[in-house]
Amino acid sequence: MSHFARRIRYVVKRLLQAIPIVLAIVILNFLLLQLAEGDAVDVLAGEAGSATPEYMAELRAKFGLDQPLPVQLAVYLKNVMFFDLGYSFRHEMPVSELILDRMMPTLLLMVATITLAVGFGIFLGLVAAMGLNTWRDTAISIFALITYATPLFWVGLMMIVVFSLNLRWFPTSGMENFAMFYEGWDRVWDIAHHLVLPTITLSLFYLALYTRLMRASMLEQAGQDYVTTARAKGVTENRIMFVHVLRNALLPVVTMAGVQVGALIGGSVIVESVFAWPGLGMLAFEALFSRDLNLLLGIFLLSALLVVAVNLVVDIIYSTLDPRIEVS
Amino acid sequence: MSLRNWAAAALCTLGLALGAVPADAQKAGGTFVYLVQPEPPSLASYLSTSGPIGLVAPKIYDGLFDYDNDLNIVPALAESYEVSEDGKTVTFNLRQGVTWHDGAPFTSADVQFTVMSVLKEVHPRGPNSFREVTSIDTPDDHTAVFNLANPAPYMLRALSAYESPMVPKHLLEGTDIRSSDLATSPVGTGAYKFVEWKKGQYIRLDKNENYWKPGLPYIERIVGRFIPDASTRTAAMENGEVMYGAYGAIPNIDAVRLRDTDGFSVTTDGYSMINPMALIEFNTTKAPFDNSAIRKAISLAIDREFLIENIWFGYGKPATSALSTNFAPTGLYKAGLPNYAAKADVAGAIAMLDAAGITPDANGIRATAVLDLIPYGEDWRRAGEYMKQAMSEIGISLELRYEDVPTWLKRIYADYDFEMNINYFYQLPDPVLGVHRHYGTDQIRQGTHFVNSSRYSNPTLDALLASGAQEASATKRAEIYGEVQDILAEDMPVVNLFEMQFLTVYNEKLKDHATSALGAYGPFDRAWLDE
Amino acid sequence: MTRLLDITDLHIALPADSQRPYAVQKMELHLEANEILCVVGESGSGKSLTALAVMGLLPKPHVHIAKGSVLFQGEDLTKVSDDRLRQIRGSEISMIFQEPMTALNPVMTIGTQIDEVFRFHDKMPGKERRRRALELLRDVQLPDPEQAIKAYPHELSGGQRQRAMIAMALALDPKILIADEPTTALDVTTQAQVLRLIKEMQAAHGTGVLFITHDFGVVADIADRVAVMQNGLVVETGTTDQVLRTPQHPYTQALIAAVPELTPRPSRARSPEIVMRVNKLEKTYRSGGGLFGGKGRIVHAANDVTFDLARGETLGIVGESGSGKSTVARCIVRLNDAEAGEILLGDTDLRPLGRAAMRPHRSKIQMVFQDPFASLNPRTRIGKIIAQGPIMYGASPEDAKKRTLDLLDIVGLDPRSYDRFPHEFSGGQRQRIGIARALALEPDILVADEPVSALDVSIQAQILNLLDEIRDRMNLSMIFITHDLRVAAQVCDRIAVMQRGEMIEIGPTSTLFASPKETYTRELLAAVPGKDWFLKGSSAQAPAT
Amino acid sequence: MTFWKLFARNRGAVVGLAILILITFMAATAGIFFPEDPFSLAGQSMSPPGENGFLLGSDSLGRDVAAGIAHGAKTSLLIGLLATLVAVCVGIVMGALAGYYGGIIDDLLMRVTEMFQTIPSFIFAILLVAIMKPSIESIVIAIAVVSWPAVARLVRGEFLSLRNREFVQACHTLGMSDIRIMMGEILPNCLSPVIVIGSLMVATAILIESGLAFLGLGDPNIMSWGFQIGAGRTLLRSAWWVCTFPGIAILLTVLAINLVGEGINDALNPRLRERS
Repeated sequence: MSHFARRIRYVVKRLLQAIPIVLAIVILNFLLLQLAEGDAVDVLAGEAGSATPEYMAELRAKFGLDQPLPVQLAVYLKNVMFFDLGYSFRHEMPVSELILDRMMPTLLLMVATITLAVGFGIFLGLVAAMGLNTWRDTAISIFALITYATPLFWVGLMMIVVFSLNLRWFPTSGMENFAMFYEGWDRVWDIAHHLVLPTITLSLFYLALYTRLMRASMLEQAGQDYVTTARAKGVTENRIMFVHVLRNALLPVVTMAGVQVGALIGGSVIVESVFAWPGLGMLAFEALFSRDLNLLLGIFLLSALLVVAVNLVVDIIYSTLDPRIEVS
Repeated sequence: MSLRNWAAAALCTLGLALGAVPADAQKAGGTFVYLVQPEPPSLASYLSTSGPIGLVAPKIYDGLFDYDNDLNIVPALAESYEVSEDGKTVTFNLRQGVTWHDGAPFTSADVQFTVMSVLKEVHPRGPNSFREVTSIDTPDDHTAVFNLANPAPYMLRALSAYESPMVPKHLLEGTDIRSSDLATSPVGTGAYKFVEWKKGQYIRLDKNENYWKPGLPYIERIVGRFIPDASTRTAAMENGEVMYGAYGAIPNIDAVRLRDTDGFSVTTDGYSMINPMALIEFNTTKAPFDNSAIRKAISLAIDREFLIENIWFGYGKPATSALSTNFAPTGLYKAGLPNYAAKADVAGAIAMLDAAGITPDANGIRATAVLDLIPYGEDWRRAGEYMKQAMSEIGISLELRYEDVPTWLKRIYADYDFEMNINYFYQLPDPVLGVHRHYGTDQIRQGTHFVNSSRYSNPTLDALLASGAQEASATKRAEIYGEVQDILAEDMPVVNLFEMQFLTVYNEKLKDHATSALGAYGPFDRAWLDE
Repeated sequence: MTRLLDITDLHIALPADSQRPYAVQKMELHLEANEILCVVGESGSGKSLTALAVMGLLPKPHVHIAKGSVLFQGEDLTKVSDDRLRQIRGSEISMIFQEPMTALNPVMTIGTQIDEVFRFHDKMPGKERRRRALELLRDVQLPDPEQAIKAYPHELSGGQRQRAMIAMALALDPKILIADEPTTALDVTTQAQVLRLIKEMQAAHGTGVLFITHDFGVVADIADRVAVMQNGLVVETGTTDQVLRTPQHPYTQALIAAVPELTPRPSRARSPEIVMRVNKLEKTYRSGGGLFGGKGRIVHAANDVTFDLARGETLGIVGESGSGKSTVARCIVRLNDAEAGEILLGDTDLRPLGRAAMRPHRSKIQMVFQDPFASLNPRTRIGKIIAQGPIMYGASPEDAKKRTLDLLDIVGLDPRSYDRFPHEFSGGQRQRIGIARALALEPDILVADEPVSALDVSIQAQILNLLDEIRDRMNLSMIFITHDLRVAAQVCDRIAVMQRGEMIEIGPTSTLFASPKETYTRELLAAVPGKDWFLKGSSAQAPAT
Repeated sequence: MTFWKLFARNRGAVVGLAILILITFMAATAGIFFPEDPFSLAGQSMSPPGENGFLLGSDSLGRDVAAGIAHGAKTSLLIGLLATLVAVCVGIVMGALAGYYGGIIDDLLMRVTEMFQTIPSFIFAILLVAIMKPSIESIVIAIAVVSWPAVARLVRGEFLSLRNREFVQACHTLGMSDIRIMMGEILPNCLSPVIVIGSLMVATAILIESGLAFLGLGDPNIMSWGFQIGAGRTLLRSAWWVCTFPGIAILLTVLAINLVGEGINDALNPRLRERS
């Protein structure tokens, strides 16, 4: 079997393996949400101001909320099998449309954050490890710890106060300038401009993790036998650090980045809220409080798939970084 | 003043309003970005009175009337109206040449359909506002005749674009009105046309070039933005990214700060149709709150000024009756009632409790209860925390409960599983519309939100409310409601806390936005940007 | 003429909180071109640090040269700049290590790693470098150099990796090759090949080799001169013949005496009582596969293994790594479940027994493990480690304690050990504790899985003696798993040879040694390091006991 | 070298421990220094620090921020510790069973663990608190539910490597029961990484609590730092002290716990890899 075919087979296998997990997540959350008091109709009626019990019963029938629980679940699962995520009770739109709409901003924020956190974390970890126990090392450690320990929303609000209000470098919130509705490259630039503050805020939290991981990993790898071998060969210290050690030290960082993706979708609720970033986290948050069952389940389902996909990508990256790992 | 005369006076005002020509200073064009908080579930203002819908929909739909800041009727889709001698027939003369955004003409059939098939059927308050309407005749395309079972003077206050939007018959007839696409892509006759709704980000409306008011609107485009975090909303306002925020979009504390900042202003205008009142509901069917003495004692022990000063930062008026002082001009409000303390009267409250035999136990506790907090913002949590402290002064030990919206709604209005609940109600321009629902026995409707969840029932009061609703004479009405207020002050089924004053914070570049009694729920057709 | 390498008065300082101030003290050593100098010593003697000191690779700042000089062709390596040191390393002096798996960068191809040596010392075009690398790989007799150059370390076998390491070390034809226990991690047949390779390469290039080892067999095979180290001091130097035949220093004498003989022990009469019969034992391992996976690779770890064990005898099972010898041992003590066959203890077949059914039989078969550091729970006191077995089988705590103290005495440990933790003991002592634990349940059969291979040679002899003694005293039968034929010769009455899961030959030790039937057995015997020397030397040297 | 000596070599860890002791002391003595209910309306509202007798100022209702921080320390530490304890216990059980038995049990338990790791954790915590209604218990449970998978994975890994250690096999040959081997032999040997990850989890739990409170999901009856921040966040621009001081309290605590965790890490196992 060719290398490529093996990869494909591996990907398919992993996706198949993910199915039970994703289904279990859906069922678990479905059941959990049944424990919650009130339903989407309560919220809609409450918001509308006033509604008769008859009207509410009618709405429940329309949403299928009057069916017995197992039937509701079975219907939902059946629909999911056919890639139909159902209708959002609240938004009166297909769930898939709503989610896809929010997918781009979420991915944008996620990728930017991971890139920044991992990239900068690797850099800082490297600098710290190379200057072990010097002031640089200490300064980086303290910086990393403080960024981790400062509550996210506080950082976010301070960013807005400093960079938007005082310095006027960046807009306070949103993903685009809604007064202008730019198009083409102007729009790309505009979105990038809006992306800066939320990305920095969110990545500051994760930065600490990668910095410390990278530092520890570098130190551990620097003590390995192959480093002695390389020295014994007369290889320069720079090459030892940047070629031999770095590549091995990256492995746990890559693994961690994969693990983080799941947390990132949910972890960005606060940042999305502070910066009015139209991501999935906020959508899920609102869906939960409006008991928009279909929408919430859809988000869980999709983010689970996203995590699975990202983990797959991480595995493939990992296997190219580490020849010992066979993708099979 | 007889009804007819009153109508004539109204007609006169109509003429004046029509004659008003835009002054030269007004500039056309520009994009106006304002805060819509929270994101509305839909734009179906004919289905829901949800606040955020009100911020957007009246700019798309028109009503038969608009109202100026003194609640005078201003003609909109109806150019004039006449009320018959017996008050049972109201004839509206509709404006000619008005078209829907899709080009179809607006006719009396639309009015008939809207009121009879939509508002009376699916609107939350419509069945109440139009309950006396038995049929609508359409002798021609521009005349709509409302036939009433009884006189309904309050109906004429409920014809704004926010309260009773006129919707297109040709798009709704024959469909399931509750699941029509119109909810997310509205078509109206208003100043602005719906263009796009990006979920989680904004709603965009563009100028209606064929608007029936010549030369209006000035603004080219309106964008309603959704920003979930209050502090960020303030920052966006300061940064000039948004220019207008109403209904508490900017927290009072920040509004107070912005009020003193160059380029920003704060107004309490534009809420007279809403007339909101903060209050505490009790479960009057269960101990300890089945005893009116404890309810009155609580009312006495609350420092209403403290609440207003420290939580709402000075915006609000201590409640002095079950009716808001905003009803004073119509004579319905009665002053000087007992049991409404502006400053806490702890001694009085304790004396009242002692007299009623509600005495403290060894720990000084007279009663314990759970206080539910309305999940509509931080201010209400602060109010709850204050209540807990204030009540401990008179030996009532409170535990606070804060649940999310659906849980809370179900607990209060479906399960009646509560003891004490902080809430606020819109009293609206007439007590029949906003106050009756709180106290009437017929308003004990399990499963219906924002009605009589205290389950207070008093036949005397019911009779008074019924006659008050139909009484045409202003003086008689005032008498009836005076009695109502006396009874409520004595029984105190609900402790009214204070008359809320919502704030609108705006960038001073925005001009002429507060031309309507509806304020933020208004059409914004005459607003312009001085840039 | 200046010497190739001249070490004078070398002191290597250890960190302040170490057991002794200097790892190496007052060292005087020299190496000539075209000679192999073996530095022999037990663990902790300072031999490896000496090698690192020459390379300038001491883990500074904790460990550093305190005093003395290391002259390489007259140039003091302790004084030259880092840059100069780097120049010398890899081109003039190069080094190979014990564990080629960890000594090679796992994420770089062999080719790249060899290439680095050229790149950092010589300016030559890429093509030329590649050609040279291929040539080197051919020189070290790696099969298919074209493949090997693209391979990652994990894709090669242990011996191949070490060959690649040698290729790398010899790339620039260095004047000195330092080899730090280069064959210790290898199987005995591979070890013989690698030793031969080093010797050939050394001869061909006239290299001076500083060869560090703990194994006198290897010394005998390869060394021109020998230096013996003990606790950081060089206690004796001389030619191989001198040192091995007429050791002067008592330590050297003791060490040589402790080297196990390849001469089989005198045979004893075999008891007619058979305590255990193993019949057609089968065990396979599957790798890969899983819930959705296809079929994985299948390895026969035990294939049709049949033998019996008489009372009081010691059966050796000998083989190289992967031969299945440990699997058989573990199946017998039921740590692994065999798939087919019989394990008859008396009349009971242990193989199909479930956990509960097995329990009463557990005490009959006990095991001694290889790694004295891993086999004792670091968080449990010695007393408990030994006593918990009897207590589980119903002994009262007092009886168990008494028995434990007895056992400590039997295995030669102080009774005060009872309340101590494992880390307070040396490797040999721990192995004694392990034996005491196994004996606590008064087993009939003791399975010892490589019990001495992690120990220094002098300790090895003591433990082997102890096992012998206990077997006789308690009339135990013993299954002794080892890779080392010399050890097997010392303790085993009979020996079974395993290869790829099959027991290819079994017989009395003396018979097997004198006339091995199978080729593989002959190869194994031939590969024993120092065999020739020790066989011919055995007459001159008194037996170790 | 003793644990303490090793620990004390890390200067940051000693500083962290000192801060932590101080905070614990503050929590323990809150009732002495601030005998009043921290919710009590103690005086002039919105007093800046140092004015009107408020050391760290007062909030919009005139509550003493300093009293809130002192009393809130108790809650925040309690939530951190309890949530961690629950998570660690669940994680140990799951990880131990999976790592020890391997095979189908491992597969099954690890799928469950994976499932919990695949759900966006913060959203899940919000969901749990919303369903169970905001209270100390529900917050503790929610944090524990989203935190245990990390422990389970760690413990599983340790068990996987330890179960084939010779001392464990020796116990098998003695016929020791599985429970005893797991709890008595293996577990004590993998406690050090669990302690390290646990210490960091306490810090994370405190952060999650404050995040939940920010979103309005705190217990309204109990003073905690999260509560103070939630209550003060809209005042940030007008009365910075109301939520900044509790924020600093959180920062210091989390920082201290992390430093101590690193110190424990260094002391217990100098070469322990970072895990999560």
